[in-house]
Amino acid sequence: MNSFPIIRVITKLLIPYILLFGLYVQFHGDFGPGGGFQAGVIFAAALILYGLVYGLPAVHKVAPPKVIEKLTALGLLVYAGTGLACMLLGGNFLDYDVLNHGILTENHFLPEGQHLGIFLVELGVGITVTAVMTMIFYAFAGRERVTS
Amino acid sequence: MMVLISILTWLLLLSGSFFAVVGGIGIVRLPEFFSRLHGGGITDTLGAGLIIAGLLFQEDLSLVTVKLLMILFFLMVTSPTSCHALARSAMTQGFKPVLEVDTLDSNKN
Amino acid sequence: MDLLLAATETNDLLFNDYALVVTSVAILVTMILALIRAMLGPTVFDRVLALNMFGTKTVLLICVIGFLTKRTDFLDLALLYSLMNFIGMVALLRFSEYGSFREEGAEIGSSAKS
Amino acid sequence: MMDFIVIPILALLAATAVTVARIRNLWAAVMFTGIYSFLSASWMLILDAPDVAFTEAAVGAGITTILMLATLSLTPRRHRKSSRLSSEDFEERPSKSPVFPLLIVTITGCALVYGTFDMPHFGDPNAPIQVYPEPSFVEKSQPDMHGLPNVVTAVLASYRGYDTLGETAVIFTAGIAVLLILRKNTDDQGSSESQSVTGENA
Repeated sequence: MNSFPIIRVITKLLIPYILLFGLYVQFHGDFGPGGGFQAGVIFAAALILYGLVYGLPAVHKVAPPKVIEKLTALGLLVYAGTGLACMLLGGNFLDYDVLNHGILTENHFLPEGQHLGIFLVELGVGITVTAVMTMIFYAFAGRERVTS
Repeated sequence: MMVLISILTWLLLLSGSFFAVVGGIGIVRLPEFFSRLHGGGITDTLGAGLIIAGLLFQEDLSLVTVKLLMILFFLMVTSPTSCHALARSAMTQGFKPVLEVDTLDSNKN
Repeated sequence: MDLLLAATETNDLLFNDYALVVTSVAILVTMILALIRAMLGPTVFDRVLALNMFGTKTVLLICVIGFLTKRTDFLDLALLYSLMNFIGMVALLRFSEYGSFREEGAEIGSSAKS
Repeated sequence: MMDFIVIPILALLAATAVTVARIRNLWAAVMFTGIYSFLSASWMLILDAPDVAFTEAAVGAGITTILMLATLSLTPRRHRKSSRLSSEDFEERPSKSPVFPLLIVTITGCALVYGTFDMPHFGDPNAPIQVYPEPSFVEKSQPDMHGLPNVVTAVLASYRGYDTLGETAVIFTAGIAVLLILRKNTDDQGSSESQSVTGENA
């Protein structure tokens, strides 16, 4: 989009707000509408907007494809790891009540077990969705038209 | 005070609705693309701005006000950008504004 | 003046809600008009203009519905809509301009950075 | 009270759906699917499901439009000029007779409608969904979650944690599948920098 200087400037202006809004949706999802899935899509949308306006090499510098590929697995591992941590602490798989931290929870350094578990799980979902959406965009945008 | 706020709300909302509908009629009735941009511009900035300003008076100062101002900011930034980019893209792809009235008739869809 | 004040205070909500109802009807009419242009629209630019206008009107409609039903957490959604509207517009424009997502490096103006 | 909003939105949804089905210009069809997701998200909002509307707005209006455009840009176009600048809508109908597909669609629809006869009636108090969790999730959620107000998040992430884990795994698998199908061969992968410098011609 080199022939659209105004779009380039406005995109530069908007992307921080989109990322901030994504964070808001991610971490406010327990209280209002939203959650990990929506936040992941918003993050991916910000990256895709950057890629659309500034070209694929620029966005590859921000989010290298190799890192993105690893993040897809990392999100799922965070989710499953939360469940595993619950098992190690003596509860059932994904039974967040055992995540209570005694003193830390009572003094409000950490939220309640259920709250903490939901937070971690949503984080995992958010990471996976961001990475998968961005990766699909890379896969589409990196190819050339089939000429017939 | 309540009466004042009520009157202000009505005034802003009604004028916003008026401009929105006028822009909508313009986008359908105007003869060619570059004149239709006028209609789009009116609804997207003036109509939207007035309606959101009217909504601002409905609520006390709170998070809602901040969110409404954010929406107003985004609309005010993105809509003129879209209009400009559309016009520019149309120009670079070979569309020129139709200036003569008689050529307009033959160009009608 | 006192009479007017009393009259508005007793049914103030109802009174202001009528303004919201009128506004939402006006927005719906504008949406219908924009959809008509998107269906007719001889060029792609007419369609994109109509889509952009449609998105803005949806944002406004959600705001008004949120105030009408007294659920102001709908405003998050309106915020998201205005952002997505812009992103969709950029994608459509990019596609109609270059025809592909890959041709950035091959474009003529790539050296003239803004 | 909301009828004056509900009826126009449903009418607009129907009009958009018919247009998407009838229009021949793929580019415009993608655009109309964007309009459709805007409308359906407003409709879900009126049905008091802001979480679903959030997802619909983010995925349907934003990402899906971009991905469909990307797909469109990868497929060969026979009418390159016409699809760019002028519309040939409502032309070039397929020449085959529509009777056979119509018959199949009708039979499938009848079978599906027949299937719904086994479902509990709308709002039936004895339906399984009404009776299964004895105090329902809505009542249980507030004390269980120590005051998290969003029941949808509580159900998704805590009560139905397994389901959401499965869904995340499905997203992961879908991403891997897309990558396997669309990624370039191994010999020119990992050299995206050199490609962008040379500006490979399409």
